[in-house]
Amino acid sequence: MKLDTDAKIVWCPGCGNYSILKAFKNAVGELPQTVKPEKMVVVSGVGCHGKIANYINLSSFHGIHGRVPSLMAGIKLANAELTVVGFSGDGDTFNEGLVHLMHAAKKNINATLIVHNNKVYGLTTGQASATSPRGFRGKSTPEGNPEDPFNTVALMLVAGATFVARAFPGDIKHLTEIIKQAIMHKGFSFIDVLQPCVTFNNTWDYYRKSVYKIEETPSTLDEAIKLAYSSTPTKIPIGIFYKKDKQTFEELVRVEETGIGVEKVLELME
Amino acid sequence: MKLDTDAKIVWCPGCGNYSILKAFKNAVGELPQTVKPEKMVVVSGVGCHGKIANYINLSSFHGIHGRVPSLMAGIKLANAELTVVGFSGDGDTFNEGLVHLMHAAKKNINATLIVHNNKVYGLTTGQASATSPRGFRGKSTPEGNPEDPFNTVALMLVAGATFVARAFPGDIKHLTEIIKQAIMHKGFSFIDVLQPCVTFNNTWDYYRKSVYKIEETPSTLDEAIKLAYSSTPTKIPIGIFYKKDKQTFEELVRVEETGIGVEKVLELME
Amino acid sequence: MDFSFIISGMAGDGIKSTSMVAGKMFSRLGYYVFIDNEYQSLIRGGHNFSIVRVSDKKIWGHRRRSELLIALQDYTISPHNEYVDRVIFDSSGFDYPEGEGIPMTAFAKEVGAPTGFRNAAAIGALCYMYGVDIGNLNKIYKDAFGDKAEKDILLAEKGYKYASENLKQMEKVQRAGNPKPILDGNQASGLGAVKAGLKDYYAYPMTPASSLLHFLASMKRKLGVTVVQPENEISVAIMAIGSAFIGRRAMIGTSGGGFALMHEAISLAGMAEMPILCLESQRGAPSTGLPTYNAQEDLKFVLHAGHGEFPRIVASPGDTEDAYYLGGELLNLSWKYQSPAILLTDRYLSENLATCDIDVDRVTEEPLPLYSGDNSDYRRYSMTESGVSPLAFPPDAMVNATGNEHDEYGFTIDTEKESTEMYAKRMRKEEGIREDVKKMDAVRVFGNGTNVLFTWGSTTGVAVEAASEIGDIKVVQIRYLSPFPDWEIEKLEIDKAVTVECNYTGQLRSLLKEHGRINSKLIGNWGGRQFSIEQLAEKLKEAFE
Amino acid sequence: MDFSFIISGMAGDGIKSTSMVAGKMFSRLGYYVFIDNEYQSLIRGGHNFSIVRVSDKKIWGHRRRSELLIALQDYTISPHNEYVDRVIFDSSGFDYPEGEGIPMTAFAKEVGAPTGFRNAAAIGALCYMYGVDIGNLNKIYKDAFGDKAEKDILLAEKGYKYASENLKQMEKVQRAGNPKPILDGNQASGLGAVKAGLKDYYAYPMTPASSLLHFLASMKRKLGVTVVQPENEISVAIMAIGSAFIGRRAMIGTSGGGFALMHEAISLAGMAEMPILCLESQRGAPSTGLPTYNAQEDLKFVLHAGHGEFPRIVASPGDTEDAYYLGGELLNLSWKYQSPAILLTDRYLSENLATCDIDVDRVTEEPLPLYSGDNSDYRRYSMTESGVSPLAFPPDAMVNATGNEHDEYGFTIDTEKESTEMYAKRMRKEEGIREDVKKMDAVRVFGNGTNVLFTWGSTTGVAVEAASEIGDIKVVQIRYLSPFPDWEIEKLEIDKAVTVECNYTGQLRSLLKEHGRINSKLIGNWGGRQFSIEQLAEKLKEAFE
Ligand SMILES: Cc1ncc(C[n+]2csc(CCOP(=O)(O)OP(=O)(O)O)c2C)c(N)n1
Ligand SMILES: Cc1ncc(C[n+]2csc(CCOP(=O)(O)OP(=O)(O)O)c2C)c(N)n1
Ligand code: SF4
Ligand code: SF4
Ligand SMILES: [Mg+2]
Ligand SMILES: [Mg+2]
Repeated sequence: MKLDTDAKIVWCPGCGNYSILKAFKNAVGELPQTVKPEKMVVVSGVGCHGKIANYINLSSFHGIHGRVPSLMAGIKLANAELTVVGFSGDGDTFNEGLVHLMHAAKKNINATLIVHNNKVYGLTTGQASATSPRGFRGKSTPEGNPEDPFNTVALMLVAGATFVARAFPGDIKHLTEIIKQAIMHKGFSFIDVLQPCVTFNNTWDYYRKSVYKIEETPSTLDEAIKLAYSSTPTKIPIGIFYKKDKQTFEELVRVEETGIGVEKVLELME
Repeated sequence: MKLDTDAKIVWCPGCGNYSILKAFKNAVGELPQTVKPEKMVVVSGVGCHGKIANYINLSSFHGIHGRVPSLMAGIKLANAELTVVGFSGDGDTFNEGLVHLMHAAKKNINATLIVHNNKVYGLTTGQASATSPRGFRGKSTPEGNPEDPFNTVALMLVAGATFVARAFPGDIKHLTEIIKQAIMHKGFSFIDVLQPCVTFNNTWDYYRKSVYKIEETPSTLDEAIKLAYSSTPTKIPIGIFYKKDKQTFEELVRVEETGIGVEKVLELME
Repeated sequence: MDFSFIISGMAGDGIKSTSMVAGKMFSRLGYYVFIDNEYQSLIRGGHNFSIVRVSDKKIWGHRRRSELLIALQDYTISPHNEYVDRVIFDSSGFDYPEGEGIPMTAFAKEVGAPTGFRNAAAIGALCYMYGVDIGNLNKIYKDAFGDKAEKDILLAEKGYKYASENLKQMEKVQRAGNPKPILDGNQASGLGAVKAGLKDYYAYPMTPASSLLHFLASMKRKLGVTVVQPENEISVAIMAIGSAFIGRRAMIGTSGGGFALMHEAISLAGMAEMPILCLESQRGAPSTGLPTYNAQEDLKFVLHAGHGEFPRIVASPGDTEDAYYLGGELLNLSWKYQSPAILLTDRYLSENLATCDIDVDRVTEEPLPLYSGDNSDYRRYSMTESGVSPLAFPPDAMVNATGNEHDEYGFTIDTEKESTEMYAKRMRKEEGIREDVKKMDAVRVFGNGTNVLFTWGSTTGVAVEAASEIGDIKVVQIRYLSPFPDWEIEKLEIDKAVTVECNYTGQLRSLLKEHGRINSKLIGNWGGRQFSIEQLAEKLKEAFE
Repeated sequence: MDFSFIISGMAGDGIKSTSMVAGKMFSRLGYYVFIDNEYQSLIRGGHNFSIVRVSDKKIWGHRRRSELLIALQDYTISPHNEYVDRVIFDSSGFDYPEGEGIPMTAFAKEVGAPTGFRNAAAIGALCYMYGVDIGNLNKIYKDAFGDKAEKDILLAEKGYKYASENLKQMEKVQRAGNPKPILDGNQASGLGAVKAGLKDYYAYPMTPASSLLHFLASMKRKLGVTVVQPENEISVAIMAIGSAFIGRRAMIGTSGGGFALMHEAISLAGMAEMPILCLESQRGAPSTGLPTYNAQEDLKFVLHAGHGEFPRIVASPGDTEDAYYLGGELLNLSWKYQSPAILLTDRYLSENLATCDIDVDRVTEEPLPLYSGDNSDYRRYSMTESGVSPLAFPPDAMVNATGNEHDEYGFTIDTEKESTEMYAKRMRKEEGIREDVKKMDAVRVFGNGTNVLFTWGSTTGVAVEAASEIGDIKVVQIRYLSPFPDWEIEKLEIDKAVTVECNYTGQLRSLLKEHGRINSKLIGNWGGRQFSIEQLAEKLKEAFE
């Protein structure tokens, strides 16, 4: 199946998004036969990342800013057989719609969320987001961002996500592998992608120097959280932080019965 | 200063909210002279807890569901000298408006949030909230809540709150002390109050048997998180989990300059 | 036969369930019953009351005048005193010399039941007073509570016996027909939607929409509906859009404050052409307002929900049957035209109980405009004359939906010509909707003449009864508010026009001015209460003088 | 003198800043300049262009016809070809035989600057072509970039020199007056608000409102305004209400999608009587729509923002000066009447740059209706005839605010009589607002006659110019949309009425129908572009035929 579309890609040359797109397409190609591309649905938010829906030849919903997790949840509740992969931005996910992200993780919706975490609002031309470093000079923080960034992996661990990973587009093979595993995971899987934004927050060199691969996925939540907090500017772990089996929300709440009919129900109300 | 109002209290007899109200009034009475009641502002959400604004003879804003942290932030940004205390519900805080809570903690707004965590939607007559235990039978979950509750203390620790505590209204003295310390803390202070709801989730006996006091506040975030996760149904720690000094958001962003005047600015734009 | 009685007490006394049992006593005998439940936004204490009205003819609203008050708390007597003939009270709770006491609390103690059960004794007494066989009452308890009904039954019998020894009977009530279902407007709307194929219901609790959430949750397996309470209203609306994208009929419910949070999603539904049906039940506003009281203040707010232009379908039911039909009609229209639809109702209709004669099969699940072409070249937004693009859903076809302006395939565009055309395609759907609504009951007309009283929502029922008391008034309920049925308005011969609605500014009146060039007099009310029939009759007399 | 030139290229070529510099070259010589910036929702690539129009008379909009195109990318020539006389292009980037090349990229390399700087060479050439002293241009670069301007200056000089040797000059431009400030509509509105006492600005980024956020953030110390970007629009609006509660004048800004999220807060502001001023800048809708393109599709959406009834003040500026005045007027009105106010603008006015003659002191910070009684018995919602309750703020007095229905002190109530009265108190403020607006320019009238063209927002400017080309048309800009100035409409003598607006349904037209009983013909457009003067003139000719 051809995964490219005819849409012209309009990301800046050198943007980390190209590698995310590439890795995702690779991953889809390498997935086991059980995961059929026809049964995949891509959901994206609004931001530079959001355009990705136009570049992948799969069913997709290019939704609105901040609501990717809710759209994924609705789709999974409507048809639990679909493989749903969301793409969202850091502003999208950790600012505008953080509440949805936290609850999708809590519910353990069986879907994958890939966050294009460029630590800046790209499409709106460079404001600080919830993951921008303290001191970041953006258009709304010309004197420097006064806030510390969220520890996104720790947030997801505490929220209850059952698959939590981080990856770097500079290593497409590794990113591909993580995406594959996330999609194969049954439950809510979250990938924090350290995406360089060449225009507003060019972190290629910085990450190239500082990322290292997690050797073994921690076996307890406690250790996973510790690992999440072990990041330093010169040592940033990428890989899978945590993975756990748990019943999915859809399995628990979907009503499969067809019902007894309105006529009969009305009789019960006499 | 008389802290009671003429408003008739309409909580159910036996509700944990009475003790929270009592403890808060005690705390205000015991605060050092530097904290003047005239300079205090109470903010509340919508829910049973929200009515508390009517029962305290201080300036107050009985706002809307889920937005207490944002209202507190606006008030502090407008006048950093005010002592702002928010009261909110678990549905309020961890469902409807979780994004605001997380960001208020992240920003380190210098204000106190007291969550009446009765683990149920009280005022809307008994639905599961984000802190309801799995299996909880409420009006929207007659077959039992399919979700695990959030670990509220861990959430706040990871979000960046600089004062995180839990208390139980069954021990008014302890609760009073915690409220006092939270108010005195410079930065965002959060108190998770294990409030029994006699009508929809009566936990008096359960908590009476299971809470125990934290002996020493952990000195690192890591230990604090561990303590947050140490809770079991028979051993629930109450007290201060974490406390840290950090510059407040207001200090960092308020512009104190009066400006050069519009006329001059227009000249700069020629 | 047409009489009312009131049951009053505090929150926690079970006024609502008591009045429901009392109502069923009569509805099962074939009577029409209407129950107005008034309560405050608190869980224990305060003053709640229900007015139970019983008649052998179809009834639509409450009368303030009642023949009987059953008071469980002393302070709940005086607000009703001037409207009632007799007062029955719990004589082991307090004393009220002018009333007739029943030692309800003492009875509860005697049978070892908590005080909260004592209302069963009152119902037992009522049963005697109206000459109803106590066996009927006991069966109601059994049907409702099964084995747990034992104490209620014991208490009812005690009340019955006590009344038979101490209280004067009222006019006796005979069987008048077959049992009738008794339900609230929200439940009716939900059932109508289920009949039209509803599969997913998403809602965040909010009075007065919550009764639908509770009803569907409790009946989900009997109705075949998945019921989910997401984290907030934004998620509610977006999840429903997710369902719609996959082809599952979804519905959501809320009140004004929650609906305010859904505007962005409504606009997305407009652009992405996703059908969603939202029940918006009005309560006293603005903001938290009067959360448990009636209002009709959100009409214009709802008509213009969501930024930008797109077809919005809005209708408001006038009574419980109507709530059922509109639940079905709107879900079908929403899907046929792939546009958001709003069922705008109000506290009075949403929560009050009424017996009803629903023609269940008047609602059917209408077929969708399905795509039948080659799945490998499916265009979600194919350009058509009607504006309606044939539907397919994943995984049957590759479907691309979006909130951005787009080409036929659903990919983002921003060129002037293509944007202009796609926008017009969406707007053209309004013509089809209009033609369809022309074939439906866009308005309902009651009575004759050239004195015309315009209504919408639950005020309709009260107005019909009030008008019929006065005579010579034609009541016109505007059922569809968008598209606005100007074609019906044009047909009317009007001498004097009056609009009645529960708001301050006269929102329907202003629509009539815009669309129908009708200048009408306004009878408004904005204190959280629906007019009683007597009250409105008075006002109509003045207005049409 | 009245000429235009276009600068085109891709996103990343710095089209916007280049055109700004070019514009300043003329505005500093005392000319009127108008710059229409058209760009796509992407960061690099695509086709962006700016039309820079220069005149010695006040100008209000863009003409499509231009004497010159400066193209930085080859594919950006053809869309403009039919509208321009001469094409200047980067001859070291590509070839265009019909055009006149300047080796801009080569020049950039020569001075060791990145390609992104090459536009300075184009401006240098322009400088020569219009006979402007290169020193003027260099000063503009220095004022903007300080020491970092060096490369720009070198390049400009190269361009100037190259042009002087190779290109034909245009009509020379002489000093025509004093320098004029050049700014966009959002900046003007912000400055008006600052003049009226603005202290806090909260906003979440959203095109086309963001330019105000960026401007205020960059100037915050010069303006004395605290600028905060909260986590989302809900928080934005609520924080502003927090500021208002404490007595600090706050403003917020967003576009339709963000405003959709603020409805709940707007309703809270209505109930709690909290003044907030929101700038809503419209872009192509619904949903994400055409995020960087112009529209006027949110009028009715904004007029009915927030559930329930309460005074909403809505006005829309017609040009940059007007944007300044309304920023001030609305902030003052909002505070005087303790009600939410919305400054409804659009992409065209928000982002386009214009020179303007602002009468700075026409805006003042008007005094508040302050409480002067005994602080120990302050009632935030004291009952008054005007509906306006005197203001006090914490910590001066104990103040209780709420979103629930309330008594004078701000404590929750639900009784019918008291609720009815408090509701009416809020609504009475509408009368005062109406009387105040009657004293302001509720409409602006341009021209004479009985052929009336109704406009709102940025379409006004284009309409005034287009109408004056045809003659015999009176343009009436509806400046205040709520309260709607029916008193002004009534005064008009109308033979033929036309409404022009950038939407499909004719939203202003429908208001005119409701309030003024005026049936007007609609000239609409919904493809994301404002009419050019030529285009509109054509349409006016037809419409008034
Ligand atoms: C409700 C709403 N608010 C604001 C916007 C404007 N907006 C579009 S993209 C964006 C931020 C994008 O940042 P991010 O999510 O990090 O994505 P990126 O562009 O960096 O990929 C914003 C604020 C919007 N579309 N909708
Ligand atoms: C936007 C919005 N949605 C829903 C509601 C209805 N509502 C009122 S209180 C409440 C939940 C209360 O639960 P919680 O916050 O836990 O407070 P409690 O009553 O338990 O103290 C809800 C959903 C509302 N007022 N506003
Ligand atoms: S602005 Fe940044 S994130 Fe957006 S396309 Fe360019 S490089 Fe990528
Ligand atoms: S319902 Fe629960 S929380 Fe609310 S007042 Fe009663 S006991 Fe307290
Ligand atoms: Mg980003
Ligand atoms: Mg609660």
